[in-house]
Amino acid sequence: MRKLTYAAALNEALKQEMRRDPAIYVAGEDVAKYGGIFGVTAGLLEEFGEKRVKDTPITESAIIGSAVGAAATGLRPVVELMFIDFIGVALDQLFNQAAKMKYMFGGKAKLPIVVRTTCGAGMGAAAQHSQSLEAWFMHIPGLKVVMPSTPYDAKGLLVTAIREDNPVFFIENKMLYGLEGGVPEEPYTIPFGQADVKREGSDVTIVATAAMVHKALAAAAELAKEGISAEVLDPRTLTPLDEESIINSVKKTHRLVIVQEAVKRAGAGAEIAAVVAERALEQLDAPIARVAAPFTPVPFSPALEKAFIPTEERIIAAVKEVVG
Amino acid sequence: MRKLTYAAALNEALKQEMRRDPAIYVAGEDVAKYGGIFGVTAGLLEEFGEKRVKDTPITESAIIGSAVGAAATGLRPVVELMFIDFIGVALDQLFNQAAKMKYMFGGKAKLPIVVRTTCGAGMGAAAQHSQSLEAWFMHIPGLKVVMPSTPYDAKGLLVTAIREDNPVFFIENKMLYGLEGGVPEEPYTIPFGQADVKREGSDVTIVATAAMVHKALAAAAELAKEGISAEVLDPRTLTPLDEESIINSVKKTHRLVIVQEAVKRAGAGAEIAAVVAERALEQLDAPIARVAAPFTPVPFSPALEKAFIPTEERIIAAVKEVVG
Amino acid sequence: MAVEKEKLIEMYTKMLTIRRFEQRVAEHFAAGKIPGFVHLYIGEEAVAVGTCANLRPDDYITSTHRGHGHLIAKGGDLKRMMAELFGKRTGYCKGKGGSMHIADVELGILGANGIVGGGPPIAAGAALSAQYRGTDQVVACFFGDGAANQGTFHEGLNMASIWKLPVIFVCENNHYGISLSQLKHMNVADIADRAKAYDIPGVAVDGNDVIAVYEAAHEAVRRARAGEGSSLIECKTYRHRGHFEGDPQVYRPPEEAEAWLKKDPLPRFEAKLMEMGVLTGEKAKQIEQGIVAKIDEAVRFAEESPFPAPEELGDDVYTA
Amino acid sequence: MAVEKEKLIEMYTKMLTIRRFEQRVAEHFAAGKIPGFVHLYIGEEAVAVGTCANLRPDDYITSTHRGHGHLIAKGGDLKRMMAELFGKRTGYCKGKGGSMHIADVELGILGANGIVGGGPPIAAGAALSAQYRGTDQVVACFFGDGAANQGTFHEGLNMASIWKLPVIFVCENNHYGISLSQLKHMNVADIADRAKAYDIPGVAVDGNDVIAVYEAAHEAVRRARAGEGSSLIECKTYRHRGHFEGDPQVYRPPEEAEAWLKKDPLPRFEAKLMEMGVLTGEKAKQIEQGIVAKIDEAVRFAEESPFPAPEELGDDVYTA
Ligand SMILES: Cc1ncc(C[n+]2csc(CCOP(=O)(O)OP(=O)(O)O)c2C)c(N)n1
Ligand SMILES: Cc1ncc(C[n+]2csc(CCOP(=O)(O)OP(=O)(O)O)c2C)c(N)n1
Ligand SMILES: [Mg+2]
Ligand SMILES: [Mg+2]
Repeated sequence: MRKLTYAAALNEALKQEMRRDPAIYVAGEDVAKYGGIFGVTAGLLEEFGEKRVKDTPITESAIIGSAVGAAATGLRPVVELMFIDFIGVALDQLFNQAAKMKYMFGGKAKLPIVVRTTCGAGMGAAAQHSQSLEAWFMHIPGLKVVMPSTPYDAKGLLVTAIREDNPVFFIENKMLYGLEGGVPEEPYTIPFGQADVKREGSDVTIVATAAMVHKALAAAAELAKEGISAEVLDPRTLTPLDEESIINSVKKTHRLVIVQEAVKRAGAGAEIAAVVAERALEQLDAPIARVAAPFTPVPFSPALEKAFIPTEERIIAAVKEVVG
Repeated sequence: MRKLTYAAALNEALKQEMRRDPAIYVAGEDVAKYGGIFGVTAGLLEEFGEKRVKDTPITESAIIGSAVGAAATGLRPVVELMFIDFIGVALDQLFNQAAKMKYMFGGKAKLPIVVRTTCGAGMGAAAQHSQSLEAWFMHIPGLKVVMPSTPYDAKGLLVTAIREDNPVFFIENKMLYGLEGGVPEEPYTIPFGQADVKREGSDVTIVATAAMVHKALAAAAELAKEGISAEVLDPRTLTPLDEESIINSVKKTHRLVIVQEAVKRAGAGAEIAAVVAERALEQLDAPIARVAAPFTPVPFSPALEKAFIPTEERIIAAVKEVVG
Repeated sequence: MAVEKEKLIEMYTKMLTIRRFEQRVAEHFAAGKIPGFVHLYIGEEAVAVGTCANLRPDDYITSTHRGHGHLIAKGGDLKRMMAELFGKRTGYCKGKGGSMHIADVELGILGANGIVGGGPPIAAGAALSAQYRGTDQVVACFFGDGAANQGTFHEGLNMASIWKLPVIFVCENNHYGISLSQLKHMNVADIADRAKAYDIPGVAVDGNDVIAVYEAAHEAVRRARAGEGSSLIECKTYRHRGHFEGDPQVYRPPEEAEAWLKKDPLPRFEAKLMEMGVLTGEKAKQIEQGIVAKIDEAVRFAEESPFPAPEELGDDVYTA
Repeated sequence: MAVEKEKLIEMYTKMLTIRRFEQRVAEHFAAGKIPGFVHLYIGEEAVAVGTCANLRPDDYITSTHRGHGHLIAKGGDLKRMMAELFGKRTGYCKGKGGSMHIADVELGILGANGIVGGGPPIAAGAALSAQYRGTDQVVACFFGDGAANQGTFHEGLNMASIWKLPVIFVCENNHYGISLSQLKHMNVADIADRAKAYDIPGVAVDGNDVIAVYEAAHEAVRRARAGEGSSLIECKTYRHRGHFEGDPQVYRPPEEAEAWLKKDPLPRFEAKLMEMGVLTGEKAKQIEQGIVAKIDEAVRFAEESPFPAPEELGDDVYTA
């Protein structure tokens, strides 16, 4: 299969979908002339023109809020929130307006909005440009939440997101933009709510998201050398969450390690642990382990940032602990 | 002991602390002349004057942001966010500024801020005035999160919050304002991170917060009649979370039911479940159960709202399920 | 500007409908039939009616927590409105929204809103949509004096101004945000002046004079439809009742309220129409009776309608 | 206004210090020694220096993502700044903040800020604090043209205006928010005009003329100290480098950049000082050498300092 980077895969999804449906437009800070601060919207302005590719002022409430108004009246906005960390100035339009409108109106509204954003530490961008906040969005009924880990998933999930008639919060990880992987040229969709087994295994289930999938895979490869067979499962979408696949994997392995880049407390991993503790507790032969960031803001210095982001070593240690 | 309502207990804490420390001021929408939309700040303007009790414009970012600037330069603001649902227009100042400033500055800042707010459904206030969003705030390093369930706790925890040198997010439940209970007249503090056993029991641990504590107590009374002894534990503060008390209770009862008013997915209860599944899994004789709201916005109609808020009956059913 | 006779009567009828509807809402709220927060529009009817009289059915509005007047002015159905306020399944939102979230997207009503300042960004988006689709639809965005301080108001105006979006921003300056007087929540007398920050026309009018509002909105709608962009209209008015039903209203001087009551837009317009010979006592009585009958019907409909069943709680969260 | 000779030399020295400091930062960034995002201030030195020359050590500033110039102008220590940029334990923030979060609360520097528009509400709060404590301290709040659209900017100005808070809002209009030209992100030419929405003085000055900035800030600081409230000063300027280091800068026409380079505030001020007889070539050389020596020392300090230990990660989250 042809190889593309994660960024290029997203870019291709945007282009192909925009060619298909003239109701789709892209808006956000520096998405047009600049092509997006990480290049994901490169070339869109040239192909689709200013009407469909709009640079906005630095007003995130207006960016997301205007998407709500546009979507409720027939368009299909794909807007960019430059960093997930900026949600604090725009959250209302996402959680009280976009996500609740259909419900509050008794079903009489359709809100096909995609908010693309980027998360994650690793480039020394410090406390306000490096966070992983996906858990917040899982707690919002009415929203769908996507977090792809590979170029293949990125394209397929973005196509699905754009075709969705509900608001979708689409979280890209900035450290993955340069990652290469096989991506079909033709458009394709990946259904929401379908976890992907990134590696099969039988001794322990590792549920990991975004950049952590790759650390989990590296850990699994290392563990295999020591005779421990780890299954790596990537939920891919957090809402809907594929509880069945997680539980089925735990039924097979009887051990669960959850890996997230976010701080542990009240993160997405807590929900996954809780689901298993509710629905499959009797299947567990060991305590659930969570590998996550410590309860601190993201530090700037590489010396500290390295200690903040969960490592392959920590995953291996956690697996060994539960495998006993 | 003298009885006060939850609202009056909070009011007394504010007054007594303001008398003690002239660096404390109160600001927010309608807190002065009106005395607060739920009456919690009644009489403050009359006693302390306009300088220390300030009605603000409807600009929540400026309300919380100005508290950050004032606290960093020597004052001790106690500001009101009228409903927790409004956090979407002001979250940045809370999570990126107030909570992270000390860390980002390498320790060289002190942010003694209390943000008081109200949560909870039950008065037909619908989707944007009834939410329980405490889980979001637990996910923010640098913040402390308080959720009192009784007049006694309300006063003691608010005094502690005001004396704290860290930003505190203080969540009151609007359905509790009228609740009466014993409250000492003199100021007293309740340490953060200390759960309270609201009822002792031996067959099952019910961890509940805010208004749910009272439903859990009612359920426990009912269950006692059937010979089931339920311990009701109220964490009181979510950050810091008293993991030890929860685990010790589970070690005693071997069964855990968690009750929250928020939607279940990625709520505070998920974290509590995850902590137990990590630290005391082997102590559990049954799956953990969570009683929480369904994954919908809060509906307006009383007919639906009643079905949204967790009930005594649902708690009883969950307990019976885990007790087997 | 000469307004047609029929239009004048229509406007009068709408204003009276809002007044009577809300008076009835107040009664049923007091009687415990209507739950939640209810913010009445009584005294401000000229703003919604004067504005919406310039709109077509396919135009859009965004409303506020004080939204009943906007809805009626834009053509909302009284029965479905009243049923919603009662929390019934036959209401506009199947009982899920209530007063603060009534909407009728088919009529272009993009919802009341419980968030102060929630509307302007949404209005900009609906206008962007009209422009994008190449229609000449316009959007009227209602908001209060208090909302004019909120950051989202400024963000919405900025976006609408740079993209020349067809929005009419209508500030209902009733001089209070709950208990806080405009004198204390902003440093300027005319909110219309804030238009200058976006280089769009800004005009302040007597919001208790429906013709003045109509004329200002007429020009703003013309501009918007012609692709000339947004405008800001400030309508100075006053709410006769508390911020919400149950408000003890400790914060407004009685003299102030009295003075404003004398400027009540409804008797004022009625007198004017009589003076113009457009309305007679007889005709007014007829109109009144028609309205009362409709509201009686709406209340009956609301009372007789069933509550939603608990099983409906989970519906309408997502589009399948 | 006659500015004292010494003050003029001090301002010149500060401007040159900022310029040389940042040039060195650019080198070390390119060499991979400085991680993260680095937004340089080169070309805009007159704004920070002209403003801060009016401030006392106990006054406050709030800064932005483009903050090195503000820090140096307010008296920040070059060694601790450079060490912070290198991510070292001896830096202002023990390596936890980096370029976007450098602060020195003791010097009244309430932090650079990674959030566009994050500063104005905080500045209002610091000013409220000064007023509350009965001091005559003032707050200078720096922000960009892009930030002047953000809702928080408007909320901050509104609060400062109604409470007559001692804030000097200083807009560094470098005509771009990353790639988006002011012509496209707002509908007005002079951001200073937005002061009218809050009834505070607003003035637009040549931001590449340090004396012009100094004089405007002088009056604003006087007002603020005297309890007369806030002001807005717009300084028209230009950044010489990309938005951040590594920016391919596809969005700025080369002619535009060239024209602005001719208005470089540093040679302009130097020429003026020479003309005034305040500065000689000899003296300039001396100043330059002093600055370079200090920066060399700062770099040496940064390079020789240790990185924080991983165990320090969890410190400083809470005050015990
Ligand atoms: C973001 C937000 N803040 C505060 C409130 C609470 N609140 C509801 S209405 C209101 C006053 C609004 O004043 P104004 O905009 O003048 O409208 P009016 O009520 O006078 O019509 C307030 C503070 C809210 N609903 N949303
Ligand atoms: C809330 C928020 N939105 C977007 C960004 C990304 N960002 C960083 S700097 C910048 C441009 C700011 O422009 P301006 O205010 O003019 O300052 P300048 O960079 O020109 O000095 C943007 C969009 C951010 N940091 N915070
Ligand atoms: Mg008002
Ligand atoms: Mg700029």
